[in-house]
Amino acid sequence: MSHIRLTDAEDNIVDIANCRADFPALTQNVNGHPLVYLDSAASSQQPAIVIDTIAEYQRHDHANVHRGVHTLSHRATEAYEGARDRIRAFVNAASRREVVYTSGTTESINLVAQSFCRPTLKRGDKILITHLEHHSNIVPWQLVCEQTGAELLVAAIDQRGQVELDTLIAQLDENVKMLAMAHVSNALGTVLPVPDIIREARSRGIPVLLDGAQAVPHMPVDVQSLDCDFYAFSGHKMFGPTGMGILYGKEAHLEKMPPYQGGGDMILEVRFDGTTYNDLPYKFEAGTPNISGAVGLGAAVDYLQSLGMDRIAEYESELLAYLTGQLQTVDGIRLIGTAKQKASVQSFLLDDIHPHDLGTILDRQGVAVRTGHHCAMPVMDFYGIAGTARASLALYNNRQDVDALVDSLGRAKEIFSR
Amino acid sequence: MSHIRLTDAEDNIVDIANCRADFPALTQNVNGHPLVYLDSAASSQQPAIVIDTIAEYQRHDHANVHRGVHTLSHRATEAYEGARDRIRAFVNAASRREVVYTSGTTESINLVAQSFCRPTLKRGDKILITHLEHHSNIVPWQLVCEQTGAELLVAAIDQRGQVELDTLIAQLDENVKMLAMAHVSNALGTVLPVPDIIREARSRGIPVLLDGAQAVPHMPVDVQSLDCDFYAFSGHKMFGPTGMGILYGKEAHLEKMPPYQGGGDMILEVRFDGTTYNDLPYKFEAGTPNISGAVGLGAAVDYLQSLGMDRIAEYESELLAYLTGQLQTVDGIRLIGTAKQKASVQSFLLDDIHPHDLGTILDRQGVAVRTGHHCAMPVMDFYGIAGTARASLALYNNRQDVDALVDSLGRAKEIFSR
Amino acid sequence: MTSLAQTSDELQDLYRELILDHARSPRHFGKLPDATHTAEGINPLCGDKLKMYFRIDGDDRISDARFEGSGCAISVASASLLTDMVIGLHTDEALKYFSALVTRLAGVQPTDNDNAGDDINLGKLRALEGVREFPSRVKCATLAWHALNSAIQRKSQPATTE
Amino acid sequence: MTSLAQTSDELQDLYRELILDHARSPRHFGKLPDATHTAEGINPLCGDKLKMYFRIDGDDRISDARFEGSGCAISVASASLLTDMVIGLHTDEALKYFSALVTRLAGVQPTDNDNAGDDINLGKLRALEGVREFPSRVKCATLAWHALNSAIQRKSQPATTE
Ligand SMILES: Cc1ncc(COP(=O)(O)O)c(C=O)c1O
Ligand SMILES: Cc1ncc(COP(=O)(O)O)c(C=O)c1O
Repeated sequence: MSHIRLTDAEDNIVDIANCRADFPALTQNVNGHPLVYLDSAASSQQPAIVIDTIAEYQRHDHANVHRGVHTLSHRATEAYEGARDRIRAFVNAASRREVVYTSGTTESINLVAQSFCRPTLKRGDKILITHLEHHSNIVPWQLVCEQTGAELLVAAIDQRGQVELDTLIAQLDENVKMLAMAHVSNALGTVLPVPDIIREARSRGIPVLLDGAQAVPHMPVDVQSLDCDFYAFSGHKMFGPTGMGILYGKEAHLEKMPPYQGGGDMILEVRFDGTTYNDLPYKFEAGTPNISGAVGLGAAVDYLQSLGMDRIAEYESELLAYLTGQLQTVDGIRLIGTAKQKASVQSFLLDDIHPHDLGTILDRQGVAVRTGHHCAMPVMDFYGIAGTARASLALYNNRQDVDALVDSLGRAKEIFSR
Repeated sequence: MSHIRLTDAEDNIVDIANCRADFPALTQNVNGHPLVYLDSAASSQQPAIVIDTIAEYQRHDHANVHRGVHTLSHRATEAYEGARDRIRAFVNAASRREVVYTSGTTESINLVAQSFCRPTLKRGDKILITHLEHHSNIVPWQLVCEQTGAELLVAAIDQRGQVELDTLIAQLDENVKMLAMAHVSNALGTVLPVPDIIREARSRGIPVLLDGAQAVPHMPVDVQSLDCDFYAFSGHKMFGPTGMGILYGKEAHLEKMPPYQGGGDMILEVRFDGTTYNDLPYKFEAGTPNISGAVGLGAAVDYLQSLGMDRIAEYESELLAYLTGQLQTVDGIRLIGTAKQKASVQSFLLDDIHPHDLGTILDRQGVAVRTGHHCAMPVMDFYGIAGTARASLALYNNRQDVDALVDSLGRAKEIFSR
Repeated sequence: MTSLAQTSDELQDLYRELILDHARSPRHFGKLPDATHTAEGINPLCGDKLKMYFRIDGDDRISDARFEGSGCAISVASASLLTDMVIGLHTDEALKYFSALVTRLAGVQPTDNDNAGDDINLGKLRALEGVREFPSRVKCATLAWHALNSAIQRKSQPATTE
Repeated sequence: MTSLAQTSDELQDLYRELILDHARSPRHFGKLPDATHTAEGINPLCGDKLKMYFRIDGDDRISDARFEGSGCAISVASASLLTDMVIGLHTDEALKYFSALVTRLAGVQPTDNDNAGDDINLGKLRALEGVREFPSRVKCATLAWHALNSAIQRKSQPATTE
């Protein structure tokens, strides 16, 4: 890592901004321009330390984990389980037994829908989500509702893209068997008031799953102080590998849940007349896991810890304010998602230029934004639009990135005003 | 890649053996001895080209796939989908729509159990497997039987570790809704007579899933000529990444199956009152996929194709014969798994030394074998043993590896005869 | 490395005036109440969603065409151009345009020497050629055409460009 | 890099004569019909499976111990040594051996100076110290002890070393 640790608050910005050099992908030119990567909400870039740790693991230490007595297998197991310990500490889970490796946020949520909810869900029961969820926090619940006859309820949002707290709380009746919501919205950037909501849910005995895909890369997350029942997130959005995710679950829940998939590693004993499942967290980790993915995620967590999530949050919050401010100076811009509490994301529309065309024009100038529905079609329906252009920030972005974005919007206006 | 392509048959052996230099992990010393890696059936090592392709992808081309208009997203999508095309060609699937990315063999099999079987399976129905299956081809079926009241039938094996063909065929009655079996056994090395069995199943209208985890790295596999309904395999056993697998399924089946998981990418449209699923294969690929894993598996497939699976099979078959022959010269050895048709694997016991102790002693001499039940406890029960030591071969092994193994067995005898 | 001037040229070539004109004022926009063939085109990439309507007479001639929906400039312009061009054509001829366009835009070189002939045949569709420099936009330019193909083949699933 | 001689020494240190002796002729092997406390120890790593039986009297004294099952030389020897040692001990004392052994074998250095005292207390269990050079075998050496702990705590789940 090339960044230098400085101590006083003023230098925070310098320090974090220096991180950019740690990310090889950000040093390239794209279409003849220096890459301005504003698509981290879709997937983040990796620091060299993550790329190299994975490559080194494969060059020296790889073997299958858990069941091997030879040296490489032992090294691989240590690396794989060591990463779990660091991830546990990173989100402050009470025990490593509560940290389940999955392939991503999507699988984490499906696991909870199928193993926690499906066995007991019945007609008359309800699952409550919000209107701003990512498809990955909608479709798994639609599937389990279809399978069980339960009903999917949706908590409303307002024009700024904030969940209507009173309405949501009023929806929390005894038939609600799960409240599943984003910690941070990927389309709108809204930070949900999860501590307040969880308190209300808790007082009614309703379990809460938080979709933390967009929170973990940008702010300190402490699952114990949040007091959520489940917390799902993805490696590839937090500077780690794809194909890698985490499900945090309270031990008491995980203990009671049946396994999600069957296979190697999740069993203690297999007999044709009955099988004994392994302890937590292994009960939920069937088959050879994504070992290099876990090792890479461990390296990403170390990297984030070395910078400090508090400082990252502070830096990004300042940068987001700058981004929003600068965008507002552009004639014809419409910001989508203007919640009071926001993180890392700003969606927008420009004149009547379709976001997709906007995306192409920006791309030709080296500026990478995501365009479309951002896997949140209900949000688009809410605003009556087909999609947005979305600039999303991460710790490696800086003011120059924002300036480049604003410049390239000018070019788009030029082309479309011919 | 450092190997040189030669053409005539005599040089085949030289050529394949030269591949060893392509695998960085194999050049190290372990416990003071050159590593002799005989554990590829658990997980194989990666050639430098796979490690480097993944690292280069992360350094230059990574972004989320499918929904991005910017350059990196386009590059990532091309790399990800290009890998699918090559994997399709590698196993000769009729269409890329039939090639579903999963996290591994285990998930592939669970997907079929849950999406193909579970919706229609009922009390009185049967699932037929064999006695030599890996837990990953047992437990998913136990789970779906538990969920539906169907019954799990097991086809017997004989003392050599071969499936009793006549018994199996006699078990194929109209209540059997799925025949799921290994193409090659991981514990015994048995190559099952799958063409014969599939013919019998086909004539009775019974769908067949093949667990190809141990076949694909060692022999040419053509899913169309096999005429199986599903074929499952793992990247990490074929010199590719962990967290990456394939489910091949006949398009007609996949079309009819409900999705396995819900989330991003597997949908065309999400509305709270109903969701339209995406086309094949995307319907089964919920969430951000393991992009670097797919890219790495594509590189592994290219590597294998450059050598030629026929030549690899020929080379390994000669080497397996040498291994078995040399082991038989060791006093007190008992070979487990002596089928007529075998590939890549030899399990054994030595005197009354527990396999685990044997594994430790070999490891101290740099020889990595797997010891234990190899996720095939029913096989161990069949032989009345707790486990075996298993030497498994891949294209990078050679006669010196075999000789080192045999030498180190001598040392084990010494220590245990004090 | 592309110079700034080149960048601009490519974008101007993509967003030619004809394209911007059709995108702003799409022809034959709306429902076709007596349509005999319809198909939906969905591009999950950007959420383009087009509904294509055709009236195809007994002699397989396309006597009318309309479209509805929303999409980017390229997909809307392409749909508008499509309706302009296929009205009056035999379905076989319309499908020839479909293949010629897909071949041309995907950058596949015809193996024989019909190249020039193809160019001429594309007519106004050549305005879409700018997307060749924008591989991720080829799907937009061909979406309506895939839907046309589905409609003629009477496929029930929505056409997607995936 | 370890020399060949070192390799041999380490292996001989692991498979000391006392260990091989207990592995070949385990003491107190078999069922204990009037056991008051039992526990299973399973090591998924190698398929070791031990069933431990204890008779614990009213005053929390272990008056008898037996074990059954199969496992590697290390886990069987360790179980055999365990039964030898704990018979006659108060459960608290037995648990002290358990912690001392786990601490010692996992290579954790006690923070104070009780080191020597620990050594003395381990007694015959010091024969298991060879596993310290073999981290993947620590689980084998402690399996029976984890089961003892479970039995005394009356946990219903089989003890595993994972
Ligand atoms: C025959 C067989 N089937 C299934 C599996 C499971 O594969 P994975 O662990 O990669 O999911 C394995 C390997 O462990 C195997 O050898
Ligand atoms: C808020 C939110 N939830 C869930 C997901 C799904 O994550 P993944 O695709 O990594 O499974 C994403 C990202 O795509 C997201 O932004």
